Amino acid sequence: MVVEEIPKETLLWMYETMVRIRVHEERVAELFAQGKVPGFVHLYVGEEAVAVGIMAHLRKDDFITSTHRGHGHYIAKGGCIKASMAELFGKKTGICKGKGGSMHIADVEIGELGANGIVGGGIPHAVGAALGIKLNGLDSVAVAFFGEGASNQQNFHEGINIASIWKLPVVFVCENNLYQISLPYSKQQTIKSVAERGKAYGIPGVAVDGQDVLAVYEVAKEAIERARRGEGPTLIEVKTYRFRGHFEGDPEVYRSKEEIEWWKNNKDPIKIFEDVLLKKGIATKEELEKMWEKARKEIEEAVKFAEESPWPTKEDVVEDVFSTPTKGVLVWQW
Amino acid sequence: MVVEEIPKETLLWMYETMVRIRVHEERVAELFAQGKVPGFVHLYVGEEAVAVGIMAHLRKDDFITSTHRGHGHYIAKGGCIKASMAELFGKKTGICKGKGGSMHIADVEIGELGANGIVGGGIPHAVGAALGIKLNGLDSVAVAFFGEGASNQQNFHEGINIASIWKLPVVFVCENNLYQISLPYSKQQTIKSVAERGKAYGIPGVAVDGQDVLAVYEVAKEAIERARRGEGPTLIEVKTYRFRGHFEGDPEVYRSKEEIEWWKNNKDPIKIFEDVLLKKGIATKEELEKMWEKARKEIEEAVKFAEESPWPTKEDVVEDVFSTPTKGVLVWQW
Amino acid sequence: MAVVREITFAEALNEALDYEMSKDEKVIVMGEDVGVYGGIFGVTKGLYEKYGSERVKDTPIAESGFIGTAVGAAAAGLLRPVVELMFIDFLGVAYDQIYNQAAKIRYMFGGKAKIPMVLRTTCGAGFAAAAQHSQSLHALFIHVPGLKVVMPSTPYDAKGLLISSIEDDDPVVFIEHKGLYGIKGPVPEEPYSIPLGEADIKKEGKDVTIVATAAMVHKSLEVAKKLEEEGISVEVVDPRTLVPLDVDTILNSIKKTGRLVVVDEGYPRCGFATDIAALAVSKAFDALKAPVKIITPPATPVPFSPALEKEWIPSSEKIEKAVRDVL
Amino acid sequence: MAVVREITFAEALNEALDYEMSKDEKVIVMGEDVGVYGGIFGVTKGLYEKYGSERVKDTPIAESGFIGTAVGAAAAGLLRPVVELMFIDFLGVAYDQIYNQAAKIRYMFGGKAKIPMVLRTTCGAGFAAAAQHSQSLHALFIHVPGLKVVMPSTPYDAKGLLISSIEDDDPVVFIEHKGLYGIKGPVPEEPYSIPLGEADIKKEGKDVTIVATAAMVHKSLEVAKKLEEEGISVEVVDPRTLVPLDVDTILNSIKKTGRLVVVDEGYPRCGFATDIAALAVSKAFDALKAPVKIITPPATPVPFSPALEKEWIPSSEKIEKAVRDVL
Ligand SMILES: Cc1ncc(C[n+]2csc(CCOP(=O)(O)OP(=O)(O)O)c2C)c(N)n1
Ligand SMILES: Cc1ncc(C[n+]2csc(CCOP(=O)(O)OP(=O)(O)O)c2C)c(N)n1
Ligand SMILES: [Mg+2]
Ligand SMILES: [Mg+2]
Repeated sequence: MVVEEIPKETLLWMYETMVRIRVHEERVAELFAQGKVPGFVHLYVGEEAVAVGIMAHLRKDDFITSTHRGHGHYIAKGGCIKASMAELFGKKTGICKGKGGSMHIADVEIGELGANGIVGGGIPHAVGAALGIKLNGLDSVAVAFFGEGASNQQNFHEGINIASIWKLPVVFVCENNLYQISLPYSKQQTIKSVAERGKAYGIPGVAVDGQDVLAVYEVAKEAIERARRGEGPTLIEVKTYRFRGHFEGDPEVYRSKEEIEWWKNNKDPIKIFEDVLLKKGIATKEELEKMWEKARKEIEEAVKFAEESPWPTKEDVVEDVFSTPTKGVLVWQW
Repeated sequence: MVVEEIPKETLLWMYETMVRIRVHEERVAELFAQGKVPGFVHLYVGEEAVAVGIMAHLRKDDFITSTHRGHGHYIAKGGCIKASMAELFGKKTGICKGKGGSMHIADVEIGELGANGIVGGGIPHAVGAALGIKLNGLDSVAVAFFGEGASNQQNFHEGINIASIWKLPVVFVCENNLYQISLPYSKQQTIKSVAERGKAYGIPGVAVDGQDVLAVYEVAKEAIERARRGEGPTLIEVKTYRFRGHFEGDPEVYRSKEEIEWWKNNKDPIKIFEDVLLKKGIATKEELEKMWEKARKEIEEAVKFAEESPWPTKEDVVEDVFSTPTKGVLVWQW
Repeated sequence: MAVVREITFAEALNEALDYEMSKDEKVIVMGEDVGVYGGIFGVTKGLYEKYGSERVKDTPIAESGFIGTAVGAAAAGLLRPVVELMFIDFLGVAYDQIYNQAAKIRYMFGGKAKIPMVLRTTCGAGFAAAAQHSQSLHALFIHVPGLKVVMPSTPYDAKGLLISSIEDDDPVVFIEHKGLYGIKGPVPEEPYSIPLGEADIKKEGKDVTIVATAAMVHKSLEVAKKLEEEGISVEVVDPRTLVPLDVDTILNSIKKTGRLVVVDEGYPRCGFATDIAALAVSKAFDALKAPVKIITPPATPVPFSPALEKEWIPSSEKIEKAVRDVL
Repeated sequence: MAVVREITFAEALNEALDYEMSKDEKVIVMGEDVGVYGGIFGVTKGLYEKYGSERVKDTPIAESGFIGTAVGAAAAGLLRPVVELMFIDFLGVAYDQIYNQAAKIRYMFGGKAKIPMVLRTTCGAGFAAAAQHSQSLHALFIHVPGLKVVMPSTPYDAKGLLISSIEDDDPVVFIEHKGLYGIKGPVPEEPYSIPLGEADIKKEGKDVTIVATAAMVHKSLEVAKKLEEEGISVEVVDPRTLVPLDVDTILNSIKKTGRLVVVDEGYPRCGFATDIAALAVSKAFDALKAPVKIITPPATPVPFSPALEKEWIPSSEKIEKAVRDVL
C-alpha cells in the first residue's frame, strides 16, 4: 500500500504507538531486572508493527483477544498505560486491581478481552465476541491475536472452523515470530506458512511481512473491512521476530546472537517505518524524536504512578470471584 | 484399480468380511430392539467398504484406533466375534469382560487399540502407536479411523500435525458419512472435502468413494505403503453414508426417508462389489450366497455363546483398575 | 388452590429455557444437536422452531471452541449463552475454557467483567453407557473457584433453578442427571426462580441426616420412608446448589440429628461426599455422635455391563445399612 | 557410613530420568522445551545431548495431541513415555486424554492393556505467576479412578518416587511443586526406588497430627519445630503418593494423637484436605478429640500481586494457629 493513501494522522499514530510500545517494553525489562515487576513477563519488542498495523483499523467498539505477550495489543487498542503499569507492579490501582498481572491484562471497556496465560485460550473468545456482534446486528469486528505456536493448538482449529461456518466478523492474526519458546517454526509444522491453513477452513489466508507496518496495515484493512461487510473471517499470518527472550530471564540457548543481531539491524519495524516517513517527508527527524521523548515521559509517569500506588490488601483476596456477594462460598477457611 | 491386480483371495476376503459386518450389525440391531444388547449402539451398516478396503492391507502387527461406530473396524482387523458379541451383552466372557461394551471394544493383541466414546479420542493413540513403531525400528503402520465430525475436533488437528512433523507411519481415515448425528456435513465445514485439510499439515489428502471397496483399497494401498516406507502420514477421506440411525433408537428427524432409500438402492457397497465380482467371474452367485450363510451361522453361534455366558459378578467391579493389586486404593466404601 | 399440573424434569427445563429466550434476546442456546433434533435428551425441543437457527445453534464437535465462544460472547457483554455439553464426561475436551477461562476471568480482570453463561450438561449412570458416558463429575466443577454449580433433583427445582441460573451474571454449571429426565412432578406454569445457594429439606427428620444429590435424593427418600415405619426418623437434605453451598442448612441439620450419611454418585475421593464429611467434622464436630458414613460408587471407572453397573451405583440397601450403622 | 551428597530436588529428578533412560530404551521424554532448553525448570537438562532428539522429543503446543500420543504408544506396548506438562494449570487442554483415556483404558478393556506412562507436571504458587500458572490441581487427578498420583516433598523422595513411577505399569501423574526445585537434600548417587503408596512420617510426635503435601510439608515442619520448644509434640505425615494412599499410616497417626490438621495448597472444596478430613471422621471418629482443622487457600483463583498471593498461600502462622486450636 502506498503511504500516500493513508491519512497522515494515521501514519503518525502508528509511528507513535510503536514507539510507545517499544519504550514501554524496554522499561518493563529494566523494572523486571530490578525486581519491581514480578512474575512471568513476555515482551513485544520487535513485533510492534503487528499490533499497530492491525489496530489502526479498529474502533473502540471492536474487540480483541490477546496473548501472554499482550502489552503491545493493549497499548495499541488504547489501553491506559498507567493502569497497566500499576498492574504489572501488582498494585491496587492496576487495571485488574493487581489480580491479573502481565498475563491477564484486560480492559473490557475498550474491547480488550484479555491477555491469556493459556496459549490459544483467547481465540474462541474473539469468535464469541463476533457471534455477539452478529446476533446484535452491530458492525463491529473482533480480532484474535496469537502466536504460531498456538496455531497447532485445539482452539485455533475449533475456533476458526466455527467462525467460518457461522460467517462471523472476526480476523485471526497469527504472529509468527519463528519460535515457540525454544522450538523453531520449522519443527512445529511441515508447511511453510501458517496462512496456508486458511484453506482448511474455507477462508482466505494471507501472509505478510510483520516488520513492515504498512504491509500489515494493508492486509488488515482488507480483512477487517471484509469482516465488517459480513463476509466472514480471514486468517492473517504476520511474519515477525521477537528481539528479546521468550520471557525475561530466558537464557536463549536455542538461537544465536548473530541471528538476533541480524534481525535487530535489518528488520527493526520502527527503523523501517521511520525511513519511510522521513523519505516521504511525512515527518521530520525532530518531530519523530519528540514522540520518543513524549513516550519516555508517559512511561516514567506511569512508573511513578505504579510505584506510589498502594498495595491491595488481605481483604481484596476474596473479592471479585462472583459478581454478587454470595453466601455459602467458602472464602477463607474451613 | 482394476480388479485383476488384486489377488483373488483378497477379493473374496473383502466380500466375505463386508458380509460378516453387515450380518453382524443387522443382528445386533435386532438384539438391541429386543433389549438384549443394552447401552448406546452405533452401527456400521452402509460403511462396510471403508473398514474392509483399508484393513485389506494391514497385518496383525499393525495398529488401528477406532470410534464409537467400531464393530466394523474390529471385525475387519480380525477380531473374534464371539468375544465381542459377549461384550455387547455385558457378559464375563466378553472381549473386555463386560466392562467396555460397544463403545470400548478393543483387542490390543490384534492391534485394535480400542473403540472410543470420545469423538476424536483415538486419533492421537494411533499417532502414539506410530511413534512407538518408528522408535522401535519396526515396519508396522497405524491407522486412525474417525468420522467427519471428529475432523473439527482438537485431536484431529493436534494429532495430525504431530504425525506430520515427526514423519510417523500413520494413516488417517476420515469416514465422512455426511452427518454428525443430526448436523449435515454442509453445516460442519465450509470446505467441500475433509481431504483438503491434508495440505494444512503438509501431508497428502485424498478423497475417495467409500461405497466402492476397490477404490478404497487402491488409495489405502498407496497410503499404507507410503507409511511403511517411512515417508509419513496420509489423510484419506472416505465418502460414505450410514444406512441406519446415528445410534439405535434414533428418530432420524434430520434426514428424509427418500435420501436413505436412495443410498440403499444406489450405493450399497456390498451390492456394488458383488456386481463386480460376478461380472468379472471372480465368484459365482452360489459362492457368494454361501458366504452369507456362513456369516449368519457364525453370528448365530456368537449370539448363542453370548446368551449362554455368565454375567460378571460383584467382585469383578473393582478388578482391572490398576495392573498391580495396590493397597490404599479405595475400592468400595469409605 | 388449584392442583398444579405435573410435568417431567425434561419438560420443566424446556419451559425455563423457553421463558428465558422469550424474555431476553441475549439468551441463546448452543450445542450439539440442540436444533432440529431438539437435544439428544429432548430438553431443547421446539426452541429451534420457535427462535430460529440464529438463537438455537447447532455446533460442530468442537467443545473447547464452542464453549470458548460462549465465554467470549458473555465477556463481551453481548450475549447470555446457554451451552449444552451433551455428557459431563466430555468436559475433558473443553475443561480449560470452563475452569481457567469462564471461572477465572472475572477475578483475573479485577472484577471488571461478567460471564453470564450457563453450561448445561448431563450426568449419571444406569444406562449401560459405560465409562465415558455415565460419570457424575460435579466435583471437578466444585473444586475450581469461580463456577456456580447446580444439581437439581425434582422437576420443580429444575425449572426454578434453571431460570435463576440463566439470570445469574456468573458462569453456572447446571447438571442434569439422566435418570431424572423422565420423572414427573408438580411444576407451576408461570415462571419462578429458586435462589442459588438454598438447600431444600426434602424430608424432615430427627435421628439421622442424609445429605444427597440428584438421583440419590430419591433413593434416600425411599430409604427414609421405609425406616420411618420402623420409627427411625431420617432427614433428607438436598443441597440443590453445590456452589454456593447452603452450609447453614446442612450444619443445622447435622447439629439437630448428630448423625450424618452422605450419598453421592460422584467418585469417592476428593468428591462432594468427602466435602460434606469434612464440613461436618470441622464445623459440627461437637454435635457428631457417630462416624460419618459416606456412600458413593467405588473408586473405579463405570463398568458397562448392567450386572456390574447395578453394583457400582449406590443402592438403597447400602444407604439403609449406612443409616443403621450410624444409629 | 559416608556422608551422602546433597543435590537439589530438580537434580534428583534429573538423575531418575537419566537412570531410567539409560536402563530401558523404551523410556522416552516428551514435552514442550524438554530438549535443547532442558525443560523450562531445568529438570530434563542434558538428556537431549545424551539420548538424542528421537528419545527426547520437543513437542508443539498440542497437549491433547502429545499426551494422547504417549497414551497410544504405551497402550501399544511399544514405549514407556515420560511426558512433561509444563504447568499443571494447562491440564484443561488435555484432560480428556488423561482422565478418560489413560486412566480408564485398562478398566474398559477388561484389564487387557497396560498404560505405563508418567505425566510429570509442576504446581504451586509463590511466583506471582497468577491464576493460570500457580495452581495445585492434584485433586483433579485424585478424583478420577485409574491414575496414580505422586507428590514428593524432598529431593530424596523425588528421585526414588520418580524411579518407581517410571517402572510402574500404570499411568502416574507426578507432581512437582515449583517452590521445591531449588531445595537441597541428601540423595544417594545410586538408583533406588520408593514404593508408591507409602507415606513417610517426616517428624514423629504425639499431640497433634499434621497431614501435609509438597511445599506444605516444609511449612508444617517449621511449625512443628517451633511448637516443640513449647512442649507441643506435632507429628508430620507426608503421604507422598496421594493415590494409592497410605491410609494405615495416616489413620494410625490420627489414632495416636486424636487431633488432626490437614494442610494443602489445593483449593479448599473437594480437595485433598477434605479427603483426609473425611477419612478421619469416617474411619477414626472414636479417636478424634477435636474438630479437624483444614488449612488451604481460600476458594478464589490465585491472585497475581505478591501482596495478595502471600495471603492466599497457607502460611506458617495459620498452620500454627490451627494446631493450637485443636489442642
Ligand atoms: C496450553 C499452553 N501450553 C503451554 C504453555 C506454555 N507457553 C507459554 S508461551 C509458549 C510459547 C508460545 O509460542 P507462540 O504461540 O509462538 O507465541 P510467542 O511466545 O512466540 O509469542 C508456551 C509453550 C501455555 N501457556 N499454554
Ligand atoms: C468429544 C465428544 N463430543 C460429542 C460426543 C457425542 N457424539 C457421539 S458420536 C457423535 C457424532 C460423531 O460424528 P462423526 O464423527 O461424523 O461420526 P459418525 O457418528 O457420523 O460415524 C457425537 C456428537 C462425543 N462422544 N464426544
Ligand atoms: Mg512464536
Ligand atoms: Mg459422520
